[in-house]
This record gives sequence, structure tokens and C-alpha cells, in this order.
Amino acid sequence: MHVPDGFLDAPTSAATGAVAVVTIGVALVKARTELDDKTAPMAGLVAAFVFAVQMLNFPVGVGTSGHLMGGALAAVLVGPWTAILCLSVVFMVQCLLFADGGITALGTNITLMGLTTVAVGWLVFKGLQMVLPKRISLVPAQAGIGALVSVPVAALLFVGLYAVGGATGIDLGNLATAMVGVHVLIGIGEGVITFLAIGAILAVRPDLVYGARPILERRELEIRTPTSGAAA
Amino acid sequence: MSTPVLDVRGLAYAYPDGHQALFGVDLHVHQGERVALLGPNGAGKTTLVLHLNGIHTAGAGSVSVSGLPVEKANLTEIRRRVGIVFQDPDDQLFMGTVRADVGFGPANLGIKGAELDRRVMRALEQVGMAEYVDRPPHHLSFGQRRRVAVATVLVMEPEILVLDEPSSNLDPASRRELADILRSLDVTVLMVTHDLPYALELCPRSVVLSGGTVVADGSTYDVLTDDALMTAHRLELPFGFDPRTATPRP
Amino acid sequence: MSTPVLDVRGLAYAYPDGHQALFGVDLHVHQGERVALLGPNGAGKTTLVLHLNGIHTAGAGSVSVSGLPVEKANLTEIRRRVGIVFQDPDDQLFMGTVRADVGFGPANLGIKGAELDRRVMRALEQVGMAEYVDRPPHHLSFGQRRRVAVATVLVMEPEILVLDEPSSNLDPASRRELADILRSLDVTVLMVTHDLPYALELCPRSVVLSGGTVVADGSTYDVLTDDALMTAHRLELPFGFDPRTATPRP
Amino acid sequence: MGAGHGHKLHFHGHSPIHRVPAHLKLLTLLAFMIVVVATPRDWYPAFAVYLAVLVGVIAVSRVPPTYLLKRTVVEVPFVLFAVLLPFVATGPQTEVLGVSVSQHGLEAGIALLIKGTLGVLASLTLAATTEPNELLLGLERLHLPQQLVQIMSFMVRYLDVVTGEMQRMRIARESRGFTARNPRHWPVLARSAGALFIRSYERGERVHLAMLSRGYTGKMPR
Ligand SMILES: Nc1ncnc2c1ncn2[C@@H]1O[C@H](COP(=O)(O)OP(=O)(O)OP(=O)(O)O)[C@@H](O)[C@H]1O
Ligand SMILES: Nc1ncnc2c1ncn2[C@@H]1O[C@H](COP(=O)(O)OP(=O)(O)OP(=O)(O)O)[C@@H](O)[C@H]1O
Ligand SMILES: [Mg+2]
Ligand SMILES: [Mg+2]
Repeated sequence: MHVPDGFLDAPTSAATGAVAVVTIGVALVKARTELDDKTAPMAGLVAAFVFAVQMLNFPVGVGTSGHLMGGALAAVLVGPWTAILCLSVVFMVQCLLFADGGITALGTNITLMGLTTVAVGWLVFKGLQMVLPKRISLVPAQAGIGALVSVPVAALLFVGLYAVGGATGIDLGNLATAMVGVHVLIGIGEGVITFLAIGAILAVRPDLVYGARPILERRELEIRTPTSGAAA
Repeated sequence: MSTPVLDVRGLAYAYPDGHQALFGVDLHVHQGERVALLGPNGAGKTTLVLHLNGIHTAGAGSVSVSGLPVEKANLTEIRRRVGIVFQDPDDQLFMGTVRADVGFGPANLGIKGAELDRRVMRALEQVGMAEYVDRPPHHLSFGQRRRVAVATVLVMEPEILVLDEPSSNLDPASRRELADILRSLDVTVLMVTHDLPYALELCPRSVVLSGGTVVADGSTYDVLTDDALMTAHRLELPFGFDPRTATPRP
Repeated sequence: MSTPVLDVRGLAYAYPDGHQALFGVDLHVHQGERVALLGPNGAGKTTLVLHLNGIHTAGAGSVSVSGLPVEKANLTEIRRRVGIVFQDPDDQLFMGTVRADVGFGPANLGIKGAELDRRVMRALEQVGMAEYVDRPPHHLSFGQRRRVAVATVLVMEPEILVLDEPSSNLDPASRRELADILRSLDVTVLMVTHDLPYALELCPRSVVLSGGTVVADGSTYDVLTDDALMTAHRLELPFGFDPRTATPRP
Repeated sequence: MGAGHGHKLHFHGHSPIHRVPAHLKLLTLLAFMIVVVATPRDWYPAFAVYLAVLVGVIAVSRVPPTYLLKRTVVEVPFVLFAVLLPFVATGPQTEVLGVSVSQHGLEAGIALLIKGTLGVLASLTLAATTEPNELLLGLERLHLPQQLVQIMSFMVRYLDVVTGEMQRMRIARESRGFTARNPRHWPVLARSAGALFIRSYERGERVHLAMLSRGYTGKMPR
């Protein structure tokens, strides 16, 4: 679903580009609280991981292909603002090093598949966390649902953008039905992968999951004196 | 007595997965000492070492280096003073060529040009790897990578050298050469090792860590000849070696 | 004489980057022998070992195992017979828990259920890691990972055991226990090591590889007491050890 | 762990194009594509000129054309879309080879193909002649914010770490008698994928700390 050069008209591309620039600007400021010495590599890995996940392509109805997006996954792992930076970097790398997605459509791709999936995924995740009991075992499922919802929403936005700046009059109703239908399926795949990945990471490195930090309890350390330790 | 250059007090630490590895460790090392850190697999030696330049953050207790507490504000200074050779050389090497990798540290300190080159070549000569200067480090043999890893730390000329199993995977001559280098440098050395003859040869003092606490601290000779202590902590002298009869090398 | 179980003839190999590591190696190991493979860092020992189960493919010459040439069609069979303990345990462990990792090989051979469990636990007990069965392997200490790596190979009950520096990073007791295990098994052993006393203790025969060729092949005692050979190939006896006076353990 | 040693698309060479500083190449690509996109869709001669310019640059770069053509597969989904457009679009119909298609859709499809292909070819040329590390430096010179550059340099390095770890895990699996031949083996791969994530992360983290231990401040020394 990476939009190539010339797919949307110039005004639409410029507008989405502006949205992307402003949001990244805000994210840069906000992310300072999420990003430190130890989380910088994490952000890089999440970007690499999202990149890998996006290589899994599904054939989609009207000739385009769909793939996993990873926005919700990134948001739960590193926090929403850093996630926006991660996803933006992924699209830049895909565009500049792999020629996937046009350079004039970079803003569109970032807005469509980065900002939207991160925002929707994170809001759903947080919403669920607020209404459900605060238990660490629920985190993977909450993340999975956030991921599931984020995908069809992004697909709808794609249809919207196409209506505004697309080349020609395809029947929008049909396009919307086809896109959303298919993307619910992709969303299920995205949800399952997000669920499994967050579950696996929580099991051995709970400290790496940003979305779980508020509900991680502090452990008490045991101190052994040399005499009692010598017996061990 | 002077303030210790390495001062660890009541240090406890649990890994993020909940596994506690250190249960209150005390260790004081003074300027110019060479200390061996012995103990069975899983004792917590590596975990302790990674606290000395702030890679792990103390869960309880405190660590300080030359009087500076190991905490965020001092990390840059502490990492300049403490050079750590990691147990796994693959954790240490990351640049595209041996030259870039060994030069990385001094370049960060602002050294460049001919001076940088001179220091890089000197460090590589010390470990006998000068001819490999333009090869990618991940295309070297394991022992060669270990030697380059040692060079990346020597080149920084740290005041305190912490080595985690530096002699493993080295051929016998390199092992002896490393001992010669360490003896010739005027620095404080803390060396983790399972090679007890090597510890006796190089370090007058030994600390034994077991189950996350210090169970012995004294002269290496005394530690190695204390049979009860040795068997209690999985330390055994290797085949054909007896500290009582081994004479120090000239 | 019987056909050798490991038969390497005129083996030469260059890495993809063009660096040639082996220059015509001949090595014949017979059923039930225990052979030490010695030599300086970068001699080509690991490169040779990785030919024995087809991870590298001979550039020239041939390798065969129990009469089967190492080639695509035989790889499954050969990998069942030859168990390799890699020099870096991180190359060996990849599953989420120690249990899954040790069980991986036998499960591929179709073993399951209680029998699988029995074999996994037995192998872990041999290396003293039974209590770690449900931990993730990459969260163990280096020496613990090495021990699990050995278990992943023992559990396969291979006919030929090839170990690349198995004793490095092991604590002294584990090192001796590994020697005991190897002595108790009725298998052919080829062991790469830099620990010369360990080689003398465990392997009656030694082969010295240097610069990609075999420079000596004979009884370990003879190799270790041949001073000219030893110094020419960076082999030195460690501090306090003399093969002439060392008496074999009971 | 090599720092971004030659990604899949980079074609090693020393042509003048390889030697142009990365930030200039980036700006040129952007300007070129803006012109392409802004060109009305039926100015076919203009597109022919653009293509000629691009082919000229590729010739100077000495990257074999087949090397680039093979990599245009990223475009395939949109080629399909462009080919389908004439059939699904509404509006006045016209006859092509005896098939009735949408006039509007046909023009849009062709324009999409032309612009998209020019874009992919141009980007591929940049990718083939620029090392990832140079690209990072180029972006830095264009004042891309430091945080983005840092995330990107970690990402490029991690792509190496992850493929390296994957390679090691594959050898380890095969040495113990496993080859993934059919979907029955996927669960094994899925389970090792979880381990792969943590392993790559932890290796990358340790390497990062090793860098910090040697005075790294987020900027590569030059
Ligand atoms: N990343 C980790 N996560 C969780 N537990 C860990 C981790 N690394 C080590 N441990 C555990 O902490 C304890 C101490 O490990 P450490 O690596 O400090 O041992 P060590 O003394 O260095 O052993 P070795 O001689 O084998 O290198 C061990 O029980 C180990 O299983
Ligand atoms: N992946 C690789 N690519 C290119 N060259 C390599 C690679 N791995 C090793 N080499 C080179 O091949 C030679 C032999 O390496 P090998 O790993 O076999 O040595 P070794 O005898 O096992 O040494 P050590 O005792 O240090 O483990 C060395 O000169 C090394 O630099
Ligand atoms: Mg250790
Ligand atoms: Mg080797």
C-alpha cells in the first residue's frame, strides 16, 4: 500500500506532507521524555522490526497489495511519540534505500500508515487499559486489539485521500467496501502478530514494553550477608 | 589508607526478568592493584563487572570509581576512566574494519589524523594484530576478535582496566603476551578468570564471588591453597598444577 | 586398518571475501579415538571443524564421515552422526527456553513426550544445568550457555563429537566434569583447544594446525615436549605445568 | 557486527555518481520527482526527456541496467492497479483492441505507470549508488533532526544484526537436523522469531553500551 510518486495529485501530497512534518515536529519534542540512552537502540530495533513486518505482503482486492503496518506494535513498545519517529524513519528508509514508496509521496505514506496506525492503535490500547483491570497479563491482548482496529481505519483514510486527490472517478463505495473488507482480514493478522510479539517480550523483558510500565510492580531485592551466602 | 579507585558497597541487582544475580557485594580495589575475580559459572562476576561503568544500575547499594558515584551525570567521565573488555568479543566490535573499530574510542575523544593512526597501530601491535588492520572484525577467528577487543580498550589508555575472561580462546603465546602487557602497564586491573594458574601468575590478590556474594578475599596463594574454600565453590586446580611448587616466572 | 570415521583429504577453503584459510589439510581419525586439534589463533581450526558437517563446502579436496562424502545428499545423515559444539555458544542456542533448545535436536529425530523429556533432563544433568531448564538460554551467564550448548549436542547421542574450545569460560569444576563425561562416552572425539594440559589429560593424540596446514600429528606427550615445534607455532606450556612431571589422574 | 555493510540494493562502484555527496543526490532526486509529478499527465514528450536524463545518469553510474530492472518489482502492486484502472473506472468509454474501457481510467492508468516507473527508477539509482552510512551523513547535513538520524542509524545497523542472528540461528537449526521445508515447520520458526527479537535487541543493546563505553555520544566520529 506504499503510495508511489504521482498517485495522488500535488495539493493532496503537499497537504499530507505538511501534516507529517508538523506531527513529527511535535513528536520530536514529546519523545524526549520517552527516549534515553537505553531506549535509543530500542527505537532502532522497533524500526527494523516494523520494516521486516512490512515485507509480509498480502495480495489485496483491486490490484494493490496490503501488508502489516506495525504502528500499534511500535506504540506499545516505545510509546506513541517515539513510535511516530520510528515509523517515519521506516518510510524514509524504504523510500530512499529500497525505492518503496515515492519521495514526493513520503508525507502521504507517513501520515497514512505511520501517524494513523500509531494514533488509533495507542488510543484503543490506552482506552482498553482504562476500562479493564490493571493486569500485566491483559497487555498483549489490549495491544492486539489496538492493532486490529488501526488497520481498517488507515484503509478508510486511504480511500478518503483517494477521493480528494486521486486520479479518476472509481466508484468510491466499492473501493471503500473492498479496502475495508480486506483490511479487516489484514488487521486480524496484525492483531495476532502484535499479541504474540508483546506477549513474548513481556515474558522475558517486561521492562522493554513501554505500555506495560505503569503496571509493573517494583521488586524487593534480597541482601545476603557473607556468612549466609557462603552456604549457598 | 587512600580512597579505593573501585568502591562497591552492598551492591544488589536483579535482571529485568526478575532473576536476582547479586545479593550485597562489597569490593574495594586500590590504585595500582591487580585483582583476580574468581568464582563458579553464574556466580555474578559479569553482572558485577557491568556495574563498574554504569551499564547496569545498582538495584541496592552503591558503586563509585575514583570517588565519583556511578550515576547518570558522571557516566561519560567514568567510562573514560574504566575500560572494560567484555566476555564476548562480538559485543565489543561493531565497525566495518579493525582500524575503524580500534580508532572509534580515541576518535570520540577528539583524537584524529596521524596521532589517531599511531595510537591504533600501537594498540594493535601490542596484541599482535597489526597486519589485520584493514579486515572486517567479524571476519576474524574468535581468538583474533578477542585480541582486537582487547586493543579497543588498551587504545583508550584507561586508568582502570576490567577484563572479563580475557584469556579464553587465546592461544598460549597470546595468553602469556597479554599477561606481559598487563604487567607492564601502570594501571589498576580487575580480571575475571577461570584460569587459576593465570590468576596466580598475574594477580597478587583474589576475590571469590559465589552465589552473588563475596565469599573470600585475600592473597591469591592463600585462596588457591585453601582446599575447603576451593571445593565449596567449584574451584579446582587443573591437572598437573600445584601452587606450592610453581615458581614465579622471572 | 579400518576406514577412518573422519577422513579429510587435501582440504582447501577460501572464505567468500577471498581470504584463504585452509591450504590442503589431511586428517584421519579412527573410531573411538580422542584427538586434540591444537594451533595458534587464526590457524584454521574452526574453519576445518565447520567442514565436518557440511556448514562450509570444501573448495578443493574432500571430506568424508564414516565413508559418506560430505555433500548435499548426505547432509541429514551426517549431521545426525556428527555433533558439533561451536566455539561461540550463542551460535548454538536459539529457542526460547533451555528445554526447547536441548529438545530441539531429538524432536527433529521424531522423539517426543516422556522419552524426549527424559533425554533432555539427562543431558542437562550431565552438564549440571538441570535447574535452569525453564530459563531462556540467552539470559544465562556465558559459562552456563556453554554448558547448555554442550547438552544440546550430547542429547543427540552422536557417534562423533567435535568440540571447538569446549572448556573456555567453564569454571574449573565444570571443566573437569566435562573431561569425565567425554572419557565415559564411547564416541570418537575431536577437540579444538588452547588448553594444553587439558589436551594432555584427555587426548592421547594431537594434531597441530598452523597457517592452514597440518604441521604435526602424533602423541600429545611428544607434541608438548617438542620445544622447537611448540615455539614455532605459538604453543607454550602454561605457568607451573610440565608434562614430564605431571602424573595422569587416577 | 558490521555497521551497515552494503545493503541489498547498494551496487559497489566508484563512478562519478557514486562520489557525489549524498545530500546533493537527495536534493536532486526530490527536485526531479517534483517536476515529474507536476507535469500534466498527457505531456508525453516531456516524460521522454525525463527518461532520457535518467538513463544518462544510470549510464554514467555504470550500474548494470539489469541490476536495476530486477529491483523494480517493488512497483508490481501499482502496475496491477494501473492496469485494472481502465476497467473499474467510471465515465465515458472507449475502445482499445476491441475491449471497451473507461477513457478516463485509461489515461490515469498510463500516467500512473509512467510517473511511478520514473520514481522507482530514480530512487533505485540513488539507492544503488549510495552507501547507507553516506545517506545518513547526507541527511545529517540536510539538518534532519538528530533523533531521527540516530533512530535511522540504529535501524540500519539492526537490519544487519537481525540478519546476522537469523543466519546463525539457521545454521544452528540445520546442524541439529532441521530444515524448514513445509508449513508444518512454521510453528518452530514462529517460536524462534520471538527469541530472535529479544536476542537481536539484547545484542544490539550490548553493542550500543560498548559504544557508549568508548565515548560515543550519538554522533559517529569523523
Ligand atoms: N540477561 C540476563 N537476564 C537474566 N538473568 C541473567 C542474565 N544474565 C545472567 N543472568 C543470571 O545471573 C546470574 C549471574 O550471571 P553472570 O553472567 O554474572 O555470571 P558469571 O559469574 O559471569 O558466570 P560465567 O563464569 O559463566 O561467565 C546467573 O545465574 C545467570 O543465569
Ligand atoms: N567469516 C570469515 N571471512 C573471512 N575470513 C575469515 C572468516 N572467519 C575466519 N576467517 C579467517 O580465516 C582464518 C582461519 O580462521 P579460523 O576461525 O578457522 O581460526 P581458528 O584456528 O579457529 O582460530 P581461533 O583459535 O582464534 O578460534 C583466519 O585468518 C581468519 O581471519
Ligand atoms: Mg561471565
Ligand atoms: Mg576458532
